[in-house]
Amino acid sequence: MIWSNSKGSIPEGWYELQSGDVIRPKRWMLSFLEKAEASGYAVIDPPLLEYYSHYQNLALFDESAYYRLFGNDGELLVMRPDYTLQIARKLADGHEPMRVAYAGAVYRRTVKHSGQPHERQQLGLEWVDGEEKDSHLIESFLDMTEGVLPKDRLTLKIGSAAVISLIAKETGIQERTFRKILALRNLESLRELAETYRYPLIAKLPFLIGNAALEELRAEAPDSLKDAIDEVDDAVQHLRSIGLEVSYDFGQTGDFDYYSGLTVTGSVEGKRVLSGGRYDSLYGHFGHSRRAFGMSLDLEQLDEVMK
Amino acid sequence: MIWSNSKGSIPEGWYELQSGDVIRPKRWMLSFLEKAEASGYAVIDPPLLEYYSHYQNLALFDESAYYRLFGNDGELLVMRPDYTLQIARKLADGHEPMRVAYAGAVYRRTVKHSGQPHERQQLGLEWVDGEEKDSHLIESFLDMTEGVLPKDRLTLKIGSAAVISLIAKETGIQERTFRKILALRNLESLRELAETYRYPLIAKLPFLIGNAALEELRAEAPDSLKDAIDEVDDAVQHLRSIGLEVSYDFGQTGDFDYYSGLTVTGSVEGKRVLSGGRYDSLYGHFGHSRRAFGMSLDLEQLDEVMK
Amino acid sequence: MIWSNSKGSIPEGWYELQSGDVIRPKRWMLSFLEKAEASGYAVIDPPLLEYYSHYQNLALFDESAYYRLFGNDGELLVMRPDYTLQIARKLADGHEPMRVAYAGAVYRRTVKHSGQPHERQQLGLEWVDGEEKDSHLIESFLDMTEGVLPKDRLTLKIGSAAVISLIAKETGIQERTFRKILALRNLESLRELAETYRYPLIAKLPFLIGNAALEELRAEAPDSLKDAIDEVDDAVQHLRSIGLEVSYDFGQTGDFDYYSGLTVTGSVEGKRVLSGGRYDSLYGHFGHSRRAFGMSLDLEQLDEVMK
Amino acid sequence: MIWSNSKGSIPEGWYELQSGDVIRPKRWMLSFLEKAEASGYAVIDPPLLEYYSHYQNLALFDESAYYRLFGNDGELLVMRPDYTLQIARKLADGHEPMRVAYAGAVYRRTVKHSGQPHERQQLGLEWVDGEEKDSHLIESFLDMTEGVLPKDRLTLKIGSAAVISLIAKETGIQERTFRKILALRNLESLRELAETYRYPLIAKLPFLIGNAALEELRAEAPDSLKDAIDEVDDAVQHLRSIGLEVSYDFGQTGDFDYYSGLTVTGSVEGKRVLSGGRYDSLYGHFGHSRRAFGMSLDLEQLDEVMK
Amino acid sequence: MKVAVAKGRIEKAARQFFVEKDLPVWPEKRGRELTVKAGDHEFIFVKGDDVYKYVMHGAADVGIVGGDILREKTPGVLEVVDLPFGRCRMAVCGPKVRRNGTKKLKVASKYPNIAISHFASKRQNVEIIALNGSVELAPLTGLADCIVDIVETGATLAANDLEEYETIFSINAKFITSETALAEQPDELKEWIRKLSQEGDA
Amino acid sequence: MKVAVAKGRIEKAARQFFVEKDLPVWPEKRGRELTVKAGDHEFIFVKGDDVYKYVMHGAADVGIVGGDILREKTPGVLEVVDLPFGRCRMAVCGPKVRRNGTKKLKVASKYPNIAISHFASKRQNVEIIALNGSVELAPLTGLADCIVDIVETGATLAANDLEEYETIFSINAKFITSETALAEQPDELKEWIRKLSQEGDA
Amino acid sequence: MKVAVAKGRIEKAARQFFVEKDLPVWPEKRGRELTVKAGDHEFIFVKGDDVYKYVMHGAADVGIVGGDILREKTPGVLEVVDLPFGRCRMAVCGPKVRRNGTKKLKVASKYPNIAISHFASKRQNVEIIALNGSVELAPLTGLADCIVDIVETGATLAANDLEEYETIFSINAKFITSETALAEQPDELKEWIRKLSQEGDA
Amino acid sequence: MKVAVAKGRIEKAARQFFVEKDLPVWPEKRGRELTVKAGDHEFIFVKGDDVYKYVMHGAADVGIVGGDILREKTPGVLEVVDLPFGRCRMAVCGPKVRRNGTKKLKVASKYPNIAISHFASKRQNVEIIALNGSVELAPLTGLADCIVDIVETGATLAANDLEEYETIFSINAKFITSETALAEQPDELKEWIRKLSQEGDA
Repeated sequence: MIWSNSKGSIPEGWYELQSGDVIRPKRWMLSFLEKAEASGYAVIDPPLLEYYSHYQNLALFDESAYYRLFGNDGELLVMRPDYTLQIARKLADGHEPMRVAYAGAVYRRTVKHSGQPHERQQLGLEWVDGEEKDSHLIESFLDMTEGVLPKDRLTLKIGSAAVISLIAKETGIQERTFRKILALRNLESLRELAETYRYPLIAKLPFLIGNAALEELRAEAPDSLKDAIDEVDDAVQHLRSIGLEVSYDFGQTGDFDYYSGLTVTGSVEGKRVLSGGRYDSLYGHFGHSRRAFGMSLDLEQLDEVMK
Repeated sequence: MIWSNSKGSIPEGWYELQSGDVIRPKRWMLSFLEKAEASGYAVIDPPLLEYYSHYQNLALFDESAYYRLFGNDGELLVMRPDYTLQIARKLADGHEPMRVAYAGAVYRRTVKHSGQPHERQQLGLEWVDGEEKDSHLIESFLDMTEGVLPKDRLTLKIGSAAVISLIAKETGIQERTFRKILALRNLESLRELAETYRYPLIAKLPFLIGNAALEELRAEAPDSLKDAIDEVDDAVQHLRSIGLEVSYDFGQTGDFDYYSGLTVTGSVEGKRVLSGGRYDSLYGHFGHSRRAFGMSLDLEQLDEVMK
Repeated sequence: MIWSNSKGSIPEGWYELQSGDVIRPKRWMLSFLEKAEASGYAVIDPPLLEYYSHYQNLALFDESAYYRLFGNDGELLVMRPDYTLQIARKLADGHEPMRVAYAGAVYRRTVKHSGQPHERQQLGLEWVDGEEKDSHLIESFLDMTEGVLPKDRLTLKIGSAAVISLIAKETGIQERTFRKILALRNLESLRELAETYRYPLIAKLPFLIGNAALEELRAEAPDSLKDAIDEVDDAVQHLRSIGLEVSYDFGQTGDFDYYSGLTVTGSVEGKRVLSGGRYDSLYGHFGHSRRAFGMSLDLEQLDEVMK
Repeated sequence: MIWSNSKGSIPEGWYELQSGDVIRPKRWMLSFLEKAEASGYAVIDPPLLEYYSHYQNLALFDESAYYRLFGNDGELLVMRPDYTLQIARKLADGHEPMRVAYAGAVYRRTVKHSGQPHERQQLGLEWVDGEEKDSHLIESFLDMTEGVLPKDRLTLKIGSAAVISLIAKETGIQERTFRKILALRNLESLRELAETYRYPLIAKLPFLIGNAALEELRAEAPDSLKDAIDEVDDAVQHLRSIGLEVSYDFGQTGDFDYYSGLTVTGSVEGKRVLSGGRYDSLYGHFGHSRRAFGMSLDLEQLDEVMK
Repeated sequence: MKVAVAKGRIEKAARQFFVEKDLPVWPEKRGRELTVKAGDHEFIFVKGDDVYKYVMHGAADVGIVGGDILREKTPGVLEVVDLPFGRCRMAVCGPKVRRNGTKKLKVASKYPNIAISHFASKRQNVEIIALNGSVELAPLTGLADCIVDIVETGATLAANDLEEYETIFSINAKFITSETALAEQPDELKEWIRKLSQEGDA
Repeated sequence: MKVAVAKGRIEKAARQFFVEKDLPVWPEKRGRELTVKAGDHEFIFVKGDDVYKYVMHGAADVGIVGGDILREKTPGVLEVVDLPFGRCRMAVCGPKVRRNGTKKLKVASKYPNIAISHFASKRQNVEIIALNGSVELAPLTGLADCIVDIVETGATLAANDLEEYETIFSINAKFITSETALAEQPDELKEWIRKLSQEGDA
Repeated sequence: MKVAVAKGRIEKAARQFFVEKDLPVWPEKRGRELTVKAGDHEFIFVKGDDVYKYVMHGAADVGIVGGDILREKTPGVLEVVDLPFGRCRMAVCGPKVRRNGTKKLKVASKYPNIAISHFASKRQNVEIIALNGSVELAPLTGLADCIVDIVETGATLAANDLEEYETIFSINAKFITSETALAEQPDELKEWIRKLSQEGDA
Repeated sequence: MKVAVAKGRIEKAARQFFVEKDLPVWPEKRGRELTVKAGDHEFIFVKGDDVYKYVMHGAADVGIVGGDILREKTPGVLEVVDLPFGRCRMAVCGPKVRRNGTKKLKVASKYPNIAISHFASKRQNVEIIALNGSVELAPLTGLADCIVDIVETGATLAANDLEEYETIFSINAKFITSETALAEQPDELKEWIRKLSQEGDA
């Protein structure tokens, strides 16, 4: 209950950066934004503060994670918790396909004394209503982040929120609950679900990981999942064909509940630096539905492996 | 009392920037920081949030201008209102001379419906406990901001918080009050002070502006002000010698009450883009006193004249 | 933007009460609570602060009216905006019929410089799942407030949220919207609705006021409204039979959207001191649905007419 | 970091009271206020919310104990932490002697999971600039609280902030620090002070408790403390003469740093229900200095012993 | 009945309409006095912005005021009758030669809430500068790029070389009252409302 | 030089004073146009409340405005010269028969900040009702117990059976400018200020 | 593989279970050292409360910890396998003679979040006193009216004249890991999980 | 008198000291029971972290507890006597080979408040990871760069190849009580304090 407010102190979870630690991410961001703009992406910098009412019913984070404050008229504001949401808010009314680039920081309160920062630097791309295949968007992302993200040290894992979603629909399990359990990869609970709903695949899902996973899944999956599985297969084939190290993870749910199709995570030496996926349902929350795919880079994590 | 929280809205005073408006300031900041680091400045990025208790008794801004919020333990935090304060907090314990560069945004609430932004991009330098003359520091600042700030379109005005301070001391007028009245350049009040304290110079001070101002001041000033006036003279001579357009403004108080010596403002086409000065008293508030001089560039204003 | 924080000042909308103004409402509250307890009511004092998340989607007040603050873990709290909500939160899980009495203050921000207080003293009763008729509950309320509210100077107006609700259902007009328009008693908009939905009664509803209103309504209403109208008729008959001055107001929507049956307002010399009604739908928001009827007295208003 | 916001939950440290627990304190308050008003006390009910700026530099509580929130213009407000402060704010400009009575709740955040309530019911009296002796004021307080506080079960302890203050002045120890150490009654630190400042009495002070304490103190105290000691002696004599159980406690510092003379605490069966004292220095903070003496009853504690 | 009337344009049209509808009126040339008695009735002439405040606080029973003000302030009074005068529209207006492609559009207005809400719905970045009058000067003097204001005939715009970019909504005068007034004199109020809202004559 | 002038009372007195001081002026009968050119100078006629906004945003270089508005809004412009006209005082006024002993005094005002600050300094409970004009009506109609307003001759008060309870401070018109204007045309500004502040002629 | 193991009760049962499942183990008598190497594997023995922190920060790849702690802290690690040991239940316990009808029930617990959430769901007023150990003392010494704690055999309760009032949920040990570990050594992890979750042998 | 005693190290030293000072004690081998009666006195053996809670809530009259805990928690109990045992120091410790020049120093500790406050006073960026035990493991396993912990003999450090970087402050056991206890039994308490604080024997 007592905090340190001696003359020199800084709130917990915040830092005073110096020299290279300041300049390096700024260089990455600028290089990325310049390349993206030159390639036809709209560079957008949404405001640091937003109306919290836009986000309060999305339940993407635990309520305690938001940095909330009050505006001039007592309205509840929130420090940018995430870029994807802001861009969806902005573009939800639009009708033209859009390709957007952004770079900056997001803010989330972390558990006290847990040693986790409250500010995280990111850069990312979003594609709205385009025609391109997801695997080509992933490729584009790697092109735009050349010089920032070392492709040769990167391992990608591809999963499918569509598979998860379809299973939920077929069984009647509430999707949000299913994702929560799957996110913990808890075998016991998933076995129980598998039995209750007589859908044995559920119990295997959390560990359908690695190169053999695709065949395992194909062997067990009903026809209804075929398209979603093929989509993953195609994406992986394409990404391998351009020389990337890629494998499967059908247990990955993605960071957000709003993913609805292919999901992708990428790590360098075990540190997860990249995440993204297709989220065709989010835009409906802000206006009318639009197809969307987004990917972002965590510069904090990247910095750790690049040093 | 009613605010607009329709799906697409943004809090008043905040903006969604695009393309060049995003990239241009980022380029300026990076170029400046890289140059400064190469020239031996310590590049520092202080945290976005600070304990408000550090600042609450400094009374630099109206209380309503601070963006305040609560920390994990209910402690009052403030979004960075100013870089100079943060750097003073950080360096107040030190003993080595320091030269510091920073670049980023500061946050202040502005009056509702007044058309003024809540976020302002800045870059700046601070010199602590160095030996260099103020005029050389101003020159250094212009060197470090080459390519950002167009020297040939810049007009500098030099004033002296020391003169103001000495007059306050000699007359016994409370310094903070004197500055406040002077900042409004209100002739009536200053005439009254001049009469009450039998110090006719006070009534002239607000409009001792322009090239003739130095001689006017010299003619009227008591000996006690001589050193402070000479200091301004020297600085102006030096700055003119390196080809800058410079004049006097003995009525300028500087943005902050903590200025204690030479003050400098710079404008391009009437827009004030640059301000700074010597503030030897601020550090005492955070620890022990140190000599300090700082200057900063307002990228918002600069952007307006450069477009 | 500038506020007065001179040594002696108090936030706008707040007051420093003295002598009788302090004691009088305390006497009323105590007398009421003692009588209620003696008559078998459960006296409840819910906490001053509540989780805002309980109320945020009820949309009972404009968001700017809530006095919100943060709890120990950053969770959003609200100063009691209303007693009925708190009691519903508490009792929503129960199964036994309950009769509850409360007395204290509610807090709502009002528009700046509008001359309206932020704190209001109230006392009230709530009946949950009982068998008694609404008119008998109104009678009970007047018994419990004897010595506080002068029955002989009171004029009651009875309306029916059920009528409003049924019309909405029959026509397919969204109920919340219908209530909002009706609450403004705007003839033009209601005429438009009446035409669009071919339901002429809608245009008359806002001014079905006074003793003749019942017959007017009966003449025009479809059979589907008969029960709701009879209920109002019965209630008025009963209340008149015990000597009260009562009339009709079918245009009154009640202060809250959650009213679902009979509504009642009471005034003394034009000041509305009493309001209440049946709200069978509110409890569902907090747990399972329960029948409920509540009434409350505004001690601020009452004090004005009693002095 | 995760809190319980299930439908029925209440913020920690807050309670839902019922029947007698609601009515009993209301009865005590009303009875006290009516008696006080009849006896010529001004009954005052200050606002629940105050400008925090009035209190921020008083440092009476740890900053984390204040329930702070924002007003309509972003100004920092605080839920009433204490009545004495509010009454001092109100009366600091006055010149007439005043006798004031109040009753209501004060709000302070307590340490999480420490089982302590955030709201406490109180009633109290303040005397400003009167002529009466402190011991007679204590007697008056017991008269006004007759029927609430059982005099025959009460044990009073009398101390002297004047003694503490005089020792600080004589030795040159910073008074605030001295009080803090004394409040912990830490023998080691006090012995160190006693040695450093060659003032052996300091080491005895924390345990100059009980009936023999007065003589012990007299034996060791320098003449400069005589008046302060006599004042305590007189007060105790008077209170004993009217049949009260009273003893000495020269180690008690009182709850607040602003006490400047006689201090009094009272307990029933070990529970401290009463506290108060003379605080002639507080009013200066809000305007001009005035003599003042105040006492209050903690209804929470009283309720525990009366049940 | 105490009637608060918005001075100026609305007042004139209201008088004529009241005459038509056979409702009590004030003298055609009312001089400088701000309150006029007419039989049992009293007319109070105040600024448009203040009409609803008199009604809200019970200092007037009913009021006649432009819908623009009710829309800007949403005070929660009863907006019972839409009157067939005071007709105009809320619009975005600006110089015929539009200033193009800027970071933030500067908008001056007497209606900041309406302006904010309009541009928010279009997801456009704007700086709002609230003014109290002569808003049409703002674009001419460079204070703003465009304005949000009421447009009646368009003559003022034309006189200042401005044009209407976009209509936001249309406006007319409104007859307002309060629940209190309705409780105190329901019958008289109903009679007034009946006369005011008769469609035949309008 | 672009000069923003508060329309009405201040405008008239200012013209006469400018003539005396040999400063550029606008035609005596300026018609309905809101901007007038006079040589190199341009005069912009706006509401008193808006003058400082034009100066603050650089749409005018200097302004002439009542001190009451600067005191209410504290906008931070340079208040360089106190002008010897526009003289009046801020005062608490009310009915000759005062309403006594109430819980909360109701105060109507066009100057809510000044009113709040005044009563706060007296530690008095007040309800502030902000109005936009004709404040003297408030006590007559029961909207408020008293008002805080500017009083010039007292004629308006007398006409409404009101009296001045207490003077808060006195007021005159002010010549304002901005740091930007001072940076751009220091010499011309200094010349104007010299003329305006010459004590001899005033 | 780096394995963080909760010291004490869980550690013992885990060793035996690992032996059964043919997984690498640490020596039966491990002495006082807190880390033990076994082939390529390293075991780290820490307080139950800390196990998830080692896993979360990547200082361990996997962990074995009681479900009570995961439920109290909800740290977001992967709770992959429910282990058939460390079985107990979270319960409300107290003196056989219950203290009746008080304003606020005082509850002592090492699990304040669980306790708050439990009583909130019952809409009961409680004062939570967080303790770090020997919670069963709280009711005996008058510190609390009852406790929320884990109950295994009930022996401790019996020894202290306490009884179980109500079971909140049942608990077992869990095998946890992180997404990072899963990314780095998926095959080995999958093999461990396979062995640990084989139902046949349990 | 009810006495709360911190189990373990403190308990042993306290017993011996009480014997010396001729104060009542508990049996040398107290078995597993957590409360022991000795004449009129009762001893309650609880975790160090909990001692002050028993005293604060009145479940014990006095307590014996390490100063480290009081410093971390600042609970506001009366810290009446500094006892001549339980001596150790709070220190920053870490691997002999220090990890150099990183953005943020990772610090593990059972005393997060002390750690934060220490590094704040040095204006150093740190990430605090709160642990519940075996803190010395943190640097060995890579969970943290260094630790803030109590150091008694230094043996644990040595055993883990750690060294003390910096002493923060020194610590001893404390005899604590509450104002309530002081009000209820001042004489007995004063007698205990007298005995405990006699300097002669220590």
